[in-house]
Amino acid sequence: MSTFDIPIGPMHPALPEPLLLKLEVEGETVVGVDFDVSYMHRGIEKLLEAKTYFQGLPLVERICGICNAAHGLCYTLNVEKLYDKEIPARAQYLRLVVEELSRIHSHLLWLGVAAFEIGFNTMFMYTWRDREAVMDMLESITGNRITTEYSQIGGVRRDMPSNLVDRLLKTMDVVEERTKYYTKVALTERTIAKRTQGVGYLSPEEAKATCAVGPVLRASGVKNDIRADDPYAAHADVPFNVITYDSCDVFARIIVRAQELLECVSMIRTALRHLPEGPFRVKLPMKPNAGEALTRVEAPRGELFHYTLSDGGMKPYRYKVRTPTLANLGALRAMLTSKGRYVVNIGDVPISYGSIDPCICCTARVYFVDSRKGRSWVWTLDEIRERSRRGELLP
Amino acid sequence: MSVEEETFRELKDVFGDRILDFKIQKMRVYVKVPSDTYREVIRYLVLLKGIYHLETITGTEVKDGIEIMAHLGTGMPISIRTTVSSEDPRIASICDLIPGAEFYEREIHDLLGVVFEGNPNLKRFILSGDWPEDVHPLKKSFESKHNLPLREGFD
Amino acid sequence: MGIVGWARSKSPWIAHFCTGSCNACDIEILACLTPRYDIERFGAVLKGSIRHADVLLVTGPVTRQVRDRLLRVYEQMPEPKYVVAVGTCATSGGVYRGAYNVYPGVDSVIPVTAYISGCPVKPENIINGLSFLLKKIGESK
Amino acid sequence: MSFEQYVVETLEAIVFPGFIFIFFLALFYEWFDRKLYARLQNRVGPYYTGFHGLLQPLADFIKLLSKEDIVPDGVDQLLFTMTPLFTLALSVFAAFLLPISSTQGLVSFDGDAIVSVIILTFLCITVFYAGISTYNRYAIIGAERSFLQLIGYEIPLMLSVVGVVLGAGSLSLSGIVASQAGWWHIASPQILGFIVFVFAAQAELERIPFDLPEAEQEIIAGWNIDYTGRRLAMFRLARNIELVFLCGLAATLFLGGPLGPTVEGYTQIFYVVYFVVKSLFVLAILTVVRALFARLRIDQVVGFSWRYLLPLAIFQFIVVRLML
Repeated sequence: MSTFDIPIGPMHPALPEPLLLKLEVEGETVVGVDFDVSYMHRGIEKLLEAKTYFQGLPLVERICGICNAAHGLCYTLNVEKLYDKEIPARAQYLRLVVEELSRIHSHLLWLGVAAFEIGFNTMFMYTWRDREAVMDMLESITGNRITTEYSQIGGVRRDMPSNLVDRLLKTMDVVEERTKYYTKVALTERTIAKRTQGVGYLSPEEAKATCAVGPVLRASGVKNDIRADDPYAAHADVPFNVITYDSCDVFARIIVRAQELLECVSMIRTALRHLPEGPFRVKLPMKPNAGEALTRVEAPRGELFHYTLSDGGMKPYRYKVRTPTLANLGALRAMLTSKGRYVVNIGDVPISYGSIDPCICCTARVYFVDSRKGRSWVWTLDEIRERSRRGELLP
Repeated sequence: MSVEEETFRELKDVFGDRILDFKIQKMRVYVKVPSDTYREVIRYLVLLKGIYHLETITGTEVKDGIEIMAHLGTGMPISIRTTVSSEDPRIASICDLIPGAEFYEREIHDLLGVVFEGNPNLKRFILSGDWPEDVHPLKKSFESKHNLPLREGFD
Repeated sequence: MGIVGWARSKSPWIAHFCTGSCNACDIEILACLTPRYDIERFGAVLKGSIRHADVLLVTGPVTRQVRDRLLRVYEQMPEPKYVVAVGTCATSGGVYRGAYNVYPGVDSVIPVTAYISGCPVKPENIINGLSFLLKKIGESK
Repeated sequence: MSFEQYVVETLEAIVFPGFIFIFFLALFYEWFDRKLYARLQNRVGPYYTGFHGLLQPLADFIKLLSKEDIVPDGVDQLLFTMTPLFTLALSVFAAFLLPISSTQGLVSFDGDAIVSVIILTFLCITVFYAGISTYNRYAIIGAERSFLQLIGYEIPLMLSVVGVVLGAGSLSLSGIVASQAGWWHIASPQILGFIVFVFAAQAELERIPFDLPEAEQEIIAGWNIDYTGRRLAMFRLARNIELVFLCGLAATLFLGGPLGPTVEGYTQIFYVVYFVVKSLFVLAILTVVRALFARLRIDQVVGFSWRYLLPLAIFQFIVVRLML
């Protein structure tokens, strides 16, 4: 049997979040998975050590293009802990509003790309058209559609005038109504349900063991949300309920993300109603005092972790960032290994891979090792997706 | 006695003087232990206290070696730090206690060269395929300016 | 201009290639397809296979590992081919310039026809850059 | 045959209801399809080439002709060069069968209804050979898929056509058109056959619910992944002409082809107008179907055809049989 190798680069019409998975296969079922994320490594932590704290913010915002408000917020909260100065309440509220807005845009984007992935182009067009309303609001509030850099060290960059507040409330009504429509479509549309139920199963115990985070964990029935457990910014005083769903599969993740959108809308409304007066920014010196700080923020994809060690200088001695998708890799592995009754067909790999909404690196190839026959071959993700359709998976 | 002091008090009773020093911030507990009891403390926290979530493992090159810090817990993270000599950086892996730790350990192995004994596959995780084995970018000695010669284009 | 120049400038088929970018520019390129910006008005269609494409949109600084693939993709494209470096990262390495693992921009690996800067590049910029490129394609024949 | 009749016949074959007319009709249909699809998705669609993007398909065609023609090595030379020609020739021949400017097509003989369906199967075979010849992993998968899909929709397509032939009592398209003078087939229980025909046409043309051989997200471009330049232009033109043919065939079988109330002197013009309007109506249905559904998996496609299309076609066949 000749090895079956496809040297195809990371080209993909849809938005690929490529990741080299090495699957161990026994015949049809997948028994082991390994990952290679080396394609995306840009050496950000090394760069951060060469920049001062204030210069580091633009770089941190560009770690992930979709959930950058979360990265910026986590970075500023982290550095402010070194100063231990009081940050005005208005700034905390405005940070919360922009963070929730970027969560809405990220979840809407994911709904569109998931539909695009299964060939449902019309839903992709509709969700992304409605997302434009949110992008306009982000642009008018922060000045840029995506890399907003709205939260600065010491507060926020701009104040939010009252006319923007009214426009934002109007946009929220539109988003709420459209999200209800999309949730109804996701629930009733037979083809979506047919392609996602029972696929990518992750039991609550496994989710906990592999330290999964965010919607993936909450879709397995585990109630864990940093905004509730360890509230930051203004989350302590803006009530919201943590959405969980217990069917532990790709379908549950769709529902969790759709209903989280509604939570974001209600949070933004309450935050805007109680927006406190006062300054929106405090001037902080260039050099923070020595020490270390650790902050966690609930990014759209899960719990984001920043840690810094400062020796009193302008530049951080060490800055560690752990993105949520890296944590979900373990969960993806648990999803893809078949255990006893729950058998993972190679065909389920692409759908469950898409369901953790990965956002890291560049090669969608899967490296097969058939432990029994000692053969190995490489297929791209699209190849598996297609072969799974055809039901014939072994060369 | 806030929650932080309480948890630290429990750790202190169990491990006594093996806890070298500690630091308590709002909702945060840092505990420094020698490298051989690092795994014991984590096993105690995971098995007896039922803490299942490992945030991440941070590796930093400090004056007297490489400091490994594991952050555990969901609501209030407890950080267990230990230092390892930089000539022969070896430490016990915690993969069997928490399966999720494998990627973090492999990342530190790539970037700082720390060997985690017991990690199931301590292969290359984050650096690119043709990166030389012994060069670890996060070490202070590694200057990011004169980095490895990038192959020139249009060859 | 000629009939061939007119045809080439009126139907630029696009292929998109992400070489280590932070995905902000990628989703802005995808946003161009959606109803509000809709580059299909110019006849631009996002093609999957690189053989069908005329314009290659490259986003992101070329990381060390992805460099060979970018070269291979460039060689597979049929002539006349145009490469557009989308975003500041593709133009000059952007925020990641000087990192130990990143090439400073796409033109250090393959010849680039047009640069669209911006971090992330707004859909309006992409359409603006595209229209300049189309004018250039039309006249070049 | 006298000389000028010979000239008229060649002119008819080349210009009027022949190749040139079919060529521009095919481009118009592609424009109509893209525009309606974009409109359904709240988009504008091609706009700046010609009036409202009318010349967009022409621009695509000419651009593709002027592109470099890559023949990847390790490709089966014969098949790689011949399949585009076969596909184009087949679809043009099929288009000649349609009664456009008169109640009978350019090429009209007894039994051409069955021949038209056989040509559809040949087109599927050329797609298979196009995919196989490039030895590209994705192209091979695309080719296998087109065959698997063929198994699914082939029998229902045949049955729906046979139902119409039974209803009209004649094997030739002109006979079928004549039988619909008073009463279009769509009004009778033949409408079940129309529904089956529409879905089978969508599968034959490999469009969204059944576009597995060219699924962009899954196998990047399916069987035509390695074709560039002239070959790709020919494939796309053949695909468009096939679109004209299938819509025309649906119009002829179920909607009475070129028939309709006509003014005395200009019957031919009215024939053409009715034919185009009716086939555009069928095209609109195909585009709406394309915009509404997500892509089915291959096992679902075959399942759908055997579980729904086939019983419907058989039921329609029985009903027509009883009505005779």
